[in-house]
Amino acid sequence: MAKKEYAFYPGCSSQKGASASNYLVSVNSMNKILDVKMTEIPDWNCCGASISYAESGELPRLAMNARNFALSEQYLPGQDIVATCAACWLGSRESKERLEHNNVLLADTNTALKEAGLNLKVIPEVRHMVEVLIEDLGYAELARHVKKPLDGMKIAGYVGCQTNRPFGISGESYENPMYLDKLIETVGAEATKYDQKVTCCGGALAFSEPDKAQAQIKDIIEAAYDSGAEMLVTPCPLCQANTEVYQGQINKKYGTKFQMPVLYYSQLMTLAYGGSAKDAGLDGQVIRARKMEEFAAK
Amino acid sequence: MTSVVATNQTILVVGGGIAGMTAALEAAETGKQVVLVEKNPYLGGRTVQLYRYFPKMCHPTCGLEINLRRLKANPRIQVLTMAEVTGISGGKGNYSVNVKLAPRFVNENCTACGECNKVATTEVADAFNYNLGKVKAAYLPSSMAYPQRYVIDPSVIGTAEASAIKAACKYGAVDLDMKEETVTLNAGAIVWATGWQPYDAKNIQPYRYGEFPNVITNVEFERLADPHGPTGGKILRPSDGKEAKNVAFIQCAGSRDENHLRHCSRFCCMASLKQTRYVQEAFGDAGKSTIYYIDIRAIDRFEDFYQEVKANPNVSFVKSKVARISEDKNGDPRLWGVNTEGYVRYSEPHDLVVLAVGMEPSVKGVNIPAEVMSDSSGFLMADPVNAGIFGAGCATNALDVNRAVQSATAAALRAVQVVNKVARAEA
Amino acid sequence: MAEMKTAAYICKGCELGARLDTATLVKTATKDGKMNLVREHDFLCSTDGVAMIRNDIDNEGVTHIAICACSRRAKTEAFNFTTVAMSRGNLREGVIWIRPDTDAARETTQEMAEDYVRMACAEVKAMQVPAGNQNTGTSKTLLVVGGGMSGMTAALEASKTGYKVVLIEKTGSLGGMAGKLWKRIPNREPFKAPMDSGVADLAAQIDADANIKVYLNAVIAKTAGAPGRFKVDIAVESGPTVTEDIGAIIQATGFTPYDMNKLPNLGGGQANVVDQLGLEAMAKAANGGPIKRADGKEVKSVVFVQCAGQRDATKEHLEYCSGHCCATSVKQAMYFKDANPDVDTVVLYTDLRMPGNNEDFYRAAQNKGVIFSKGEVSNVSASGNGCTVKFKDLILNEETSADADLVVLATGMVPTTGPDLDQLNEANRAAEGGDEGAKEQVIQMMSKSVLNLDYRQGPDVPQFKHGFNDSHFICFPYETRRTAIYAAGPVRRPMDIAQATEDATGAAMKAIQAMENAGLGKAAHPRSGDLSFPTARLEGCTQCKRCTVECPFGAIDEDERRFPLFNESRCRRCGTCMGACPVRVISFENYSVNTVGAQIKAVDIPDEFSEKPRVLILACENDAYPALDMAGMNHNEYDPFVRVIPVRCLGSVNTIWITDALNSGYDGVMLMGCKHGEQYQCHFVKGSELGRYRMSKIYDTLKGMNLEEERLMDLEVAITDIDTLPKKINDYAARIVEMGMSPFKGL
Amino acid sequence: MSDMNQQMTAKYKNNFLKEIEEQAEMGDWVKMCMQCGVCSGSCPTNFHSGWDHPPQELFMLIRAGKRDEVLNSNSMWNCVSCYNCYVRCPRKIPITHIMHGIAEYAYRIGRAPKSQPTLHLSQTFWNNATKTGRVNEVKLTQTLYFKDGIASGIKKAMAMQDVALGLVKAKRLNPLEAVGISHKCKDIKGIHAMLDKARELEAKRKGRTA
Repeated sequence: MAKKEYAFYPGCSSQKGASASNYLVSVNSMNKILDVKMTEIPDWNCCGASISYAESGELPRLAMNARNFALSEQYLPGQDIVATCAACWLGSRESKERLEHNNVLLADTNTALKEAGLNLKVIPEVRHMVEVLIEDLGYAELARHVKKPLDGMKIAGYVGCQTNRPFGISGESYENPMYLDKLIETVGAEATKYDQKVTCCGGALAFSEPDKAQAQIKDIIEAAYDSGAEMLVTPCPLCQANTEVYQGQINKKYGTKFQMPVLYYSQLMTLAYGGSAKDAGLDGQVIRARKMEEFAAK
Repeated sequence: MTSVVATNQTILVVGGGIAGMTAALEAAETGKQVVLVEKNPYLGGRTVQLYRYFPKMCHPTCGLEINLRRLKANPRIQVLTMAEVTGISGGKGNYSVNVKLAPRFVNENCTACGECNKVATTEVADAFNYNLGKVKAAYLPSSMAYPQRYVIDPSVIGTAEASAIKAACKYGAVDLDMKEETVTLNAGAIVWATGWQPYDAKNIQPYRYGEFPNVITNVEFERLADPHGPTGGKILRPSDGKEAKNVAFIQCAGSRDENHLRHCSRFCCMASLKQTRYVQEAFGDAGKSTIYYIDIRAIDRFEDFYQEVKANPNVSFVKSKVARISEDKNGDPRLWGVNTEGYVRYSEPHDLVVLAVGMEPSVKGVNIPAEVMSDSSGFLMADPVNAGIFGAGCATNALDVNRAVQSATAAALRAVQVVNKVARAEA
Repeated sequence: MAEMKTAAYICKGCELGARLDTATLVKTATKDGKMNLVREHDFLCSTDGVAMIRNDIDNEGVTHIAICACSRRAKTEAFNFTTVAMSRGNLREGVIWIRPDTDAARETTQEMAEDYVRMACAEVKAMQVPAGNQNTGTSKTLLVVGGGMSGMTAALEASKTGYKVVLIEKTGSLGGMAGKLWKRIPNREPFKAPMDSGVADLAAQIDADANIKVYLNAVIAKTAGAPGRFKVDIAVESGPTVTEDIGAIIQATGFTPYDMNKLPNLGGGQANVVDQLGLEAMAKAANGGPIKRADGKEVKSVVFVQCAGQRDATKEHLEYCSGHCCATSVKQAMYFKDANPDVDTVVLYTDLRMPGNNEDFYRAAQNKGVIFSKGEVSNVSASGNGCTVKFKDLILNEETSADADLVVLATGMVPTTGPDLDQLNEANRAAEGGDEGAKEQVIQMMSKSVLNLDYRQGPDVPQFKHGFNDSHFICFPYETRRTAIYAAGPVRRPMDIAQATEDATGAAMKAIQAMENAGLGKAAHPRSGDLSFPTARLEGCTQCKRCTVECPFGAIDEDERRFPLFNESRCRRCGTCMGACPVRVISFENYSVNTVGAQIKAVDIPDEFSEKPRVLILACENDAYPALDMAGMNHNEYDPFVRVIPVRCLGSVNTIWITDALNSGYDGVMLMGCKHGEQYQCHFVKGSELGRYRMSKIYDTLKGMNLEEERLMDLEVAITDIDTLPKKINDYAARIVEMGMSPFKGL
Repeated sequence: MSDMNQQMTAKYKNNFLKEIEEQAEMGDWVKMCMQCGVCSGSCPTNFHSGWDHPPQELFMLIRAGKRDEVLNSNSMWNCVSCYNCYVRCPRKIPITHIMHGIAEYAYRIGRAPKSQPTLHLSQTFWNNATKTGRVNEVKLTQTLYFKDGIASGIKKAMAMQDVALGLVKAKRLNPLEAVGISHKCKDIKGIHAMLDKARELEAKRKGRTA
């Protein structure tokens, strides 16, 4: 396979010491094994996420994303931008669409960019890490590298919203996307069937309206347990954080006994590819994934 | 080789559903030569797969019987079944048409005595029942099938079973060497009456058709209710054969939706209203129906029917496009949504969900000449300039049976106008 | 015509040979059937078998053939001998397929077969090949009544097909309602804006068309005759009455809007409240500019009230929906928006009904800023310099109101049909009884007549639901109860212009077909092409008028001597007259009191000790007989003691058949006919109803004969009763056995 | 801005609809709604605790001219950006964005409900993110918890303690960020200039004072 290079947009949460730092660790290990080269976009900035809508307004948010595009094109011309965070991916892709379909917005955005000494001509493709794995490498290639299949493990693939709607992974359905299940099976584990696969984790409301968000999280974890899953796997930092870190509070509120580890697909793959617990960033779990740690130790 | 007598004064009718049969009969009964081409082994199209018609609750085969009698009595119509038009050349007043004939493996000697069926062992999907059941590989599609002639499924050709089937026929009606053939025929005018197909409900993701066994379509429900259907007319749900006494009907399943069919399919509201009667018929007051709708389109005197159903305490109406369906542990489909009349949230389990899927014109995959125009939904539009090919029935618009026949009668005249012109020119 | 030579053919195919003693059947046909020629064949429908029959006809002079093989519904292509009289003895679907193949059953099965052979022989001997209508009209001119969209379309389409047309319009110009429109609902892509009505263009085409003769300010004074030979008197305002020879008629007399003055609570009659037609006038006056009210004020806000006086469950106003009004209001809202986007336009509806691609038209209106609200309007009242519309917003679930400079009421379509015939007949009866008020009423009703038909049964086409001249048949929208007279457009059913155009074209097709077939003496639907027609031996007629009254198609008048006067080309060959005739003087060449009577007599009636009852079944050939046939195809067994005779319609059943049967020792008689009543399924409209009515009279006769009422059983049968019918037959047979044998055997 | 609030709207007239079309992101789609309700039924928060007005009802209110009811509503603030409504809408209306757009507009003209938690989060997040170009999660959390003053802040912080601690243990919450040692963009100046310009242009386009 000809080595393909990508402009990497890690996003705020993936940074060292941030809430998804373990995601980044595992992605790096995974890509090393898969020989995927990603170069961080110099001086990238926050995408604004969906939640900033009230304060940001439209143009400022577009400008933020446009800045990343411009930087990417300037320093890594011709490369697709790859985001690991669902929100970053969605924010950027949405901005790309709007700018490409609205000349007024594009013109205004460029006027604003000028203030930062930048200019936007071409907008690069914006893709999620998962797209690169599925479309550029393919399941066969991903399977090829499996050294230690995760035999007998039962995992619920939790897709959530923003890698799935409104854009989604091409060829997948909004209501029952299969790509995550396929990834799970590619590394030898069993993807359990449950009906909360694409239920929202509450997103930003986890902060502002914890009760509403936690009610949704409860449904998700419960369904995952009912399906016989031992852990959850997601492609999205916010989904990961929300479904993992609030389990304690939910247990208090609802008297449940949730203790379900929530991992990233990249952690699974790193482990199946023979990576160590450290490579997979297992030390970054709030709810320890003991079974995985043991597996890694084997 | 099948021989067809046709000239540039012949009218070719493509599609042997009620629209096509009507166009053919009206033209022939006005003294015109007609060739009627149908892709199924039998005539009647989708109407014969319906249990009852709205609003009279009468049976489609009743009208079919009359039309078949008209057909049998009329020497001017030649019928080609298992036939599809593959190409048209020439122009108004002088078309040359290629018709591909699939082998039936049974010739006109067939007396429909059924001996072949007795020895057949293989079972194949029963297309007549939307594959809800199975039939033997030597079968008569239905008791009303015309031509009244058995069909042998290609899947058994070349097997010992086929030889057994051949041996069982005392009349040399089974011809295993039949091959696909293409005949070219002449026509002055063409009536295009290829009808419609139910929109593929699999595309409507939130309703999980194909994943949840108890989510079915309105056309399938017709077969469930029909005493001659796969369940002998018992309304049993697919997952566990339980009687479906609490049935939900979801309107605009695919219609009026820019993600699917942009047009309104017109017939689905009346079809669902009618189908609530099936539920009532089967279970009396124990049968409950709920119709989830955006607008009830019971146009003109059909309103009477709507009012009757509305007055039935066992039928309820919810103004809501159902957001999604989930499945309870006992197999009940659960409907989620909001009744927009005053914002009432619901999460309602039902025994069975019937998706009122819409109408898609069946004009795909057929080589119709460029001069035929179609609208944004794919329905054929009259072409004022080159008109020598005329749409009829549901190939031209989302129509109910009554209006499809009306449209076909009009199409017949347009075709007659063309061949009369040819005749005058040649006289 | 050559002398009669009869032949019977016994088929041995399809197991007939194995299940039946065909040699005996041959004897039966020869001895009892008295056929001149009797042949067996192993496979009668084969090329060889058919050739054999053909040869007998061509070279042996055979004129009458009885085919004893499968059902008359099977193998019709093979057994297609149009030059001779033919009967079909149904030994397959009617005998071996409905009986078990057991030793026990063999005897009764054989008896059944023998009877059917006898019956086929008896029937064919009583038949003749129809000679064709002697009294055919030859006019191929189409009369179109009404010069609106439907009428103009019908006229032009007929002319394009090569026929002459007479078009009469009661006003001074062509165009009708469509002519009053500013623009029409689009009928082709893109469905986004109102388009030109095209009326002017059609009118111009008609003026330029030499085939079309137009009478303006004209009405029909009288329509006499029959298809192919109508004589129509046309009264032209301030001119002499003209008479035209006409072949067929299309009634396209359209509609009038429901009178909004009947809707005071919706502001009907108030200033600043108009109906849709009223708004069209305002739009025409505005000619694309801002629309102004009667008082000259430019309309800045307008509310459209849908279903005004329609879909009325209280039945005080119109019960039906007129179909076009939603799209029409959308169109009219666009009039405002296109002229000035700042005009506030609100459409208040309960169900927005815009089928097909009208959905796009709806979207386009929303895109132009038309506000749609699901609301139930309770009241429209004058307020300030405009109106206040009180309504319940069903989405926001609250009583509310909206102010507007103008309110448009979407009132419905009222068809322009003539008087309702039933009411008229009632009034006539009362008038004959000397009721002065009734006489007045009759005159008043007759003044409304559109066609002024000189028919025994009244001046216009019978009306269907809600006063429309529609067909009751879903499969046959152009079914008409007055042969060769077709309704088209909103007079037939509420519809918009697009549908009316289609409808008129279809009606033209049917009318042209009717003229052609009238010329050939052929029947119209449903017995299309039937050449037989009824004749009456007037010397036997008692002038009881039953035939003239009962004919569902008004085919029979009375001549000056008060004898029935048959108008064959109006006749649909159902035989209701034949069934009605108490003295049995009416018959068809191939269907008569004899063709059926002979079959009844031909059946062998075992004596009362045989424990072999006989039950006669008279089955309607349209639904009941096919149902029995399919029961056979599915091998659903039924009682061997029944003998089935198909009839054209229950209406053609003459009571003599029943009394004869019972007199000659049948133990029971079953009548199988189509559903009657409001949701009737009878293909001859009233046939099954009349038949049943007559039968109800027989019960007295039964009493007179000391027979139980159950000896006569009337069964309503649908074509789908394939599985249930055999059971019903068996139950009845069992009941007969309980009752015991008829005392009339062997008398 | 104040003039915006003086707006008088009449029932079932276009003026409020027009206002939304001009001022709210994607507001020109509101008129296309056909009241099927698929959006309302698709909203996850809607099924855990009802909204005052689900999207389709909000759109009807706008068309009915109920300005106060719409702008003062907390409904838009319930949106979790899950895009279920967006992908299911039969009219392809970008409902999620309209929710955000209406919320943003209500906030701009001072109509947002007092101390709307999600609004506060939105403000905090954006200011936090744009201050250095990247999000400082600790500061973000702190600001959020202490928005209602120390007392309740501590209570919330205590309530969330286990959560925070868990993250810290997992090295996914870096206390050092609190004292400013955190990720930031190099060209912060440029970013701020860019954003000022963007705000100015947007205000101009919408006829508002930035």
